[in-house]
Amino acid sequence: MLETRNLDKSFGAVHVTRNVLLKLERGERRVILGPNGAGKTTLFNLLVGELTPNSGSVHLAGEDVTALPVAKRARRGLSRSYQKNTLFDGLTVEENLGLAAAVHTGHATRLWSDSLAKPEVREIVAEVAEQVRLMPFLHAKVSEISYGVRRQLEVGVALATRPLVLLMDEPTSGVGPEMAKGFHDLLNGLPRDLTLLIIEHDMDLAFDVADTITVLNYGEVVFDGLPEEARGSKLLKDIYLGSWEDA
Amino acid sequence: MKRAILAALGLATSLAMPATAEDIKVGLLLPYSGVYAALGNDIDAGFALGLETFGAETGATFEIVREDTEVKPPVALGKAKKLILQDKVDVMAGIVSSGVLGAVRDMVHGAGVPLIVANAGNDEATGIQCSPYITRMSFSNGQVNRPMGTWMAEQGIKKVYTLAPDYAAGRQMIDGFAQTFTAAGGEIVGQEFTPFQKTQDFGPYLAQAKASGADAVFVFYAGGEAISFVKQYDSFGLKADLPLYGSGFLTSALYVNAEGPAAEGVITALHYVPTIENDANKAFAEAFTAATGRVPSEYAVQGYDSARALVEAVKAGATDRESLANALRQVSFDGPRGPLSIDPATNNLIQPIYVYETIAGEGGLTQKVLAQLPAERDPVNGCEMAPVSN
Amino acid sequence: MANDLGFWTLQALNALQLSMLLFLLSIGLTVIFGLMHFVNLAHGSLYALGAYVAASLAAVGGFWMGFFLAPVAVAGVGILLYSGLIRRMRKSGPMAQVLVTFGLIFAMLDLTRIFWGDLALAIEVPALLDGRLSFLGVEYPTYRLFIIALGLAIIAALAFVLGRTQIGAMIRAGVDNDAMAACLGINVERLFFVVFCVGCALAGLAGAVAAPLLSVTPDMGLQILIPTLIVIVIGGLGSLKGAVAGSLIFGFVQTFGAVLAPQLASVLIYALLAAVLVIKPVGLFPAKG
Amino acid sequence: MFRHTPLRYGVLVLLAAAALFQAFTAEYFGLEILTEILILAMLVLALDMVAGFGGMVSLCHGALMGVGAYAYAMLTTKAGIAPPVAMAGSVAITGAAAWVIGAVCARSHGIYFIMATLAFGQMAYSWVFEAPVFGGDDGLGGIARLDLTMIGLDLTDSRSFALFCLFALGAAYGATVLILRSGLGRSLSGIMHNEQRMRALGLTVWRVKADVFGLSGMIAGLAGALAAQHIMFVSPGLLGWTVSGEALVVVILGGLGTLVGPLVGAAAFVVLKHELSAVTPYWHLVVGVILIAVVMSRANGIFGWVEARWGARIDRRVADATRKQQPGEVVSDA
Repeated sequence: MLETRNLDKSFGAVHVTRNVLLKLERGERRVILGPNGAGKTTLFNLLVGELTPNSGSVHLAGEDVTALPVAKRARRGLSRSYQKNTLFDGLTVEENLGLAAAVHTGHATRLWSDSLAKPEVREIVAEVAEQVRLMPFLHAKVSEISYGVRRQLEVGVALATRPLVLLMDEPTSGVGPEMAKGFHDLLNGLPRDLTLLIIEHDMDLAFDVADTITVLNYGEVVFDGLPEEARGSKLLKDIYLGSWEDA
Repeated sequence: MKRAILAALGLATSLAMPATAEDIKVGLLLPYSGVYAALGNDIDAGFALGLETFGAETGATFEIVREDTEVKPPVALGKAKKLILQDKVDVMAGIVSSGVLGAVRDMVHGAGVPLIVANAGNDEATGIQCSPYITRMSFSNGQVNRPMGTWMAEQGIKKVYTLAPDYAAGRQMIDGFAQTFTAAGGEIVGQEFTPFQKTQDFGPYLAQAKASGADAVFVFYAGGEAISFVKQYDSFGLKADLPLYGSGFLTSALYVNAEGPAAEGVITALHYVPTIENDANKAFAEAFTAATGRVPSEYAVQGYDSARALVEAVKAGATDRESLANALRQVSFDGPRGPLSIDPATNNLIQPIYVYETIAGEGGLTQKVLAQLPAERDPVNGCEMAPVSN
Repeated sequence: MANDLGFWTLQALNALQLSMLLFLLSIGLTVIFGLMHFVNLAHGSLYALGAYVAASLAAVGGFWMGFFLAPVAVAGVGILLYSGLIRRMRKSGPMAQVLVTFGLIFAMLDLTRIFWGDLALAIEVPALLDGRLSFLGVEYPTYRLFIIALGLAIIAALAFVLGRTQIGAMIRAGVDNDAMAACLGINVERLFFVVFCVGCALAGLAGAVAAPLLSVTPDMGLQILIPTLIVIVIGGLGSLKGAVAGSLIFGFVQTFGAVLAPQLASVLIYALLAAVLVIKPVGLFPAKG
Repeated sequence: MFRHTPLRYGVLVLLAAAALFQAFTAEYFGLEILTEILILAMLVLALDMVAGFGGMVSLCHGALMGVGAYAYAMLTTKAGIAPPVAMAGSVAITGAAAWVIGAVCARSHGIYFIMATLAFGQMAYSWVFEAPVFGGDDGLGGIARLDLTMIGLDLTDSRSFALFCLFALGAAYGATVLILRSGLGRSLSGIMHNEQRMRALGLTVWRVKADVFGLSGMIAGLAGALAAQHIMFVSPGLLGWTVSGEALVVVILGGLGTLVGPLVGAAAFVVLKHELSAVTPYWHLVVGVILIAVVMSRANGIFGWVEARWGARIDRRVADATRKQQPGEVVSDA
């Protein structure tokens, strides 16, 4: 579904990703682990097109999308959420979801109809609100809901474009352990045919969701395998758990 | 909010009373702000002085309503409508820029209100766009410059380079000069029109003039541009080898002192200079200086003569818009500029043109009249209108 | 049309002279922007004020009195503006700033009219700089050469101050990241104040220098504003290099445009600006990446 | 995102009533002022659409209006095209010009956007000023007004023309509301709130910006075509950057992003200007000081201030009143 071949990116002399190979099957749920500065977010930015790689390519559903701009990749089914909330702050939860859904249904650029009133759009909004548990907050403004709910909305907005592949950058960043657990239940409740690529910091929680795990260190893939293998891996403990436990 | 708007509008729409026969209401449409504010103020002062001096010769009283055009045609048109429709003025006077004149022309003509043009010189206003209601007491762009072409050729000048701002007046001034200069055997070896009101540095053009091989340079600039031009011409040291001639606005009494010594020796032609020797001018210059503390400029005399023309028309028995317009077309008198008369074929003023040199005098720069060139009527230029009725 | 070398030398000098005058104006505007993210549309009005003050002082104590005191007077007005308006506007968005300074243009235009009238004023070139110098086969007005020399001297002085001194390092740090600069113990407010005043003084100096060359009219500030903005947008906001490059580009395009393609001269510069904005939306040499 | 609140409806009704009252009772100069207000209101409506709902603070809307005015003037006087067609043509031409400007400037933000639009406006100004075909500094005259005698309206009459402009403004207001409530308008709001996210969701951001800028340009072009007919004369001053600046002033004075506010601002600005210029030639000074005071007060203009103070209270009261009324009606029916 989503594949990268030898993805390289450097800023000046600093290599942030090195020769990254990834291959996600349809419906696969993969968690990316790695210490701070391992190049996880950079990898996301390369995947969605906010950065251009120095070399290598990105393929989505069999098509080379390396040269496509952000918006075109998104329309081909690649969606992402951000580590730091990137929402439409002055608007309501419903409008946030509606704007995203309208891009998917094609009503976002129409002049003759109100996208937010369209049945197709409203349907997606209701579905997504159900999926990410936002029903009680639909009419609240972003500024009126709690941080945890905003994290749910962050994922909800990404989901509302009905993507094939959803990239989530630390969806539980900044929420307490209790809520994070609930969040993972929420992720587990998403449709099975949706391909997920998740950056996660908390290993234990990551194992709740992941089918497969990739570990990045200094921009390189140092581990690629099943969660069980990862759990026992000495290498992983050294470079990731070690630094994490120290922190 | 609603009440505030209505109250404010109500305030603006009061005071509309029809004028009586003995009471002549004059709408003065001039720029009191914007780039031509200094010109507007000089015309205003001249007009007021003219009414004060000659108004008593009639039994009528004159009431002036002043409106600021801001040198913006849309604003001027709105103000003209107000004067005509609401203040119900009998006659209008003023108008500095040709753009403003172009904007109000149809309105004035349609409403049948006499307009005495006190400055704007575009040839069309008394040519293709002439109107029996519009008489011009100032000048036309061609009129001021045509005699100069012949005169310069007579002085033995063979090749001339010309410069002027790139707008209608600039082109008409230069065309008027070039027409007679070439007819008299002269040659225009180069011509450049500089971006109007955007050129502050004339260096690039001066270098071209110098390289053109001309005997002399003939230019038209006015106001701030004239000051910059004259000073820069002098600073490049061109005056010695390449004498500077021009339309007289270049060294107008209004701002020649700002040009300073750079203006010395510049020879230009205009319909008025403060140093014309005749009794009318002496009386006018003294009265104007007493009233304002300034030497009268051509703008001041235009305002003064506009008021005089109005008084003459009233003296001839005119009382309303129609009769005033008709009488204004037949006005003639001897003023500071010498003998003046309106050409009823175009409604433009027929007046002598003075060639003068700017020289150092006792109290700063002054004007030495070199020649008085005879008055000529403008060609009809496509003007068609009803003849004067008697 | 003249094709000899002297003609082109003369035109190059004209272009350089115009560039230096624009540089004096744009450097203040661009550094204030780079440091404070503040767009001062009234910068042109400060230039006009400088010219008027210089003209008034020149009438009393000669050109040099105006030359030295006009920048001081304009800096004084800058202090008033800074403490009265600018400091409070710092956190507002660009639109609010544009509008406040737009209002200032209106106000200052009428204030100069009230104080000095509508008639154009002028100053004589001082005796020392009167006349012309011959070199490179051309004769060129000494005063214009003085403007070129003054501009170059100020470029050199600013390059030294910005590049080699502590205050320069502080300004560069502030342009880069003012929050960071504040963390490093730099008194950012004080720095802004100083830079703003110096910027105003340079605008006043430009006015004083331009006064003998041009005429001093109430709308001279409005006339110079657009060219100055073009210079800093082409050059890139916030950098000395940008201001120098922008001024030179404007001066040369304007001068040679007037000679080679007079009909296109004024549209040319806007077209160039549009092209720069399309290719490099933040100008040629912006202070920040 | 645009919403009509009871307060906004109320003010709109009041404004319309005041305009109608003025149109039927005022004398000539009052009608001139009314028409001036209506045309300026249309321009600031167009500007508020892009600046208040899309964050595109344009300093070329005055120039766009000028393009509309010149297009109408050229089409009627030089090309001899009938006024209704020429009006449509000038709207289309201005819209196309605005679309191109919007597309080119879409990548610029903040002060760069302001400067870029300023550059385009000045480019148009210079061109019109210098090309002889446009009449240069002297402008173009003899522009005809629309002929509506077949429906009994003589537009050469100031009163009819004022009513016609009022009607056009009403239509433009309706169109603006529809645009802001369309998919395109919703996406524009999204872009203003978070451009990066809209792009990440798959929206071609520059297209939306350019499209809305073009639509806004069409409204500005209509205002220009009306201005040309009102004055029956066009001059380059129409395109000057200070006109754009003044339009922006009016938007801010009235209340950015409220649509209704700028209409109030237009009325206030024109009346203020006329009253002041009658009193002193230095009225710019007073306007400048008022502008500085309004912006420094940090209120969102006159209307924004009213909304912040009373908006919520009025809305609540209206909502309460309608709730109480409904059972009452049922009772009276019974």
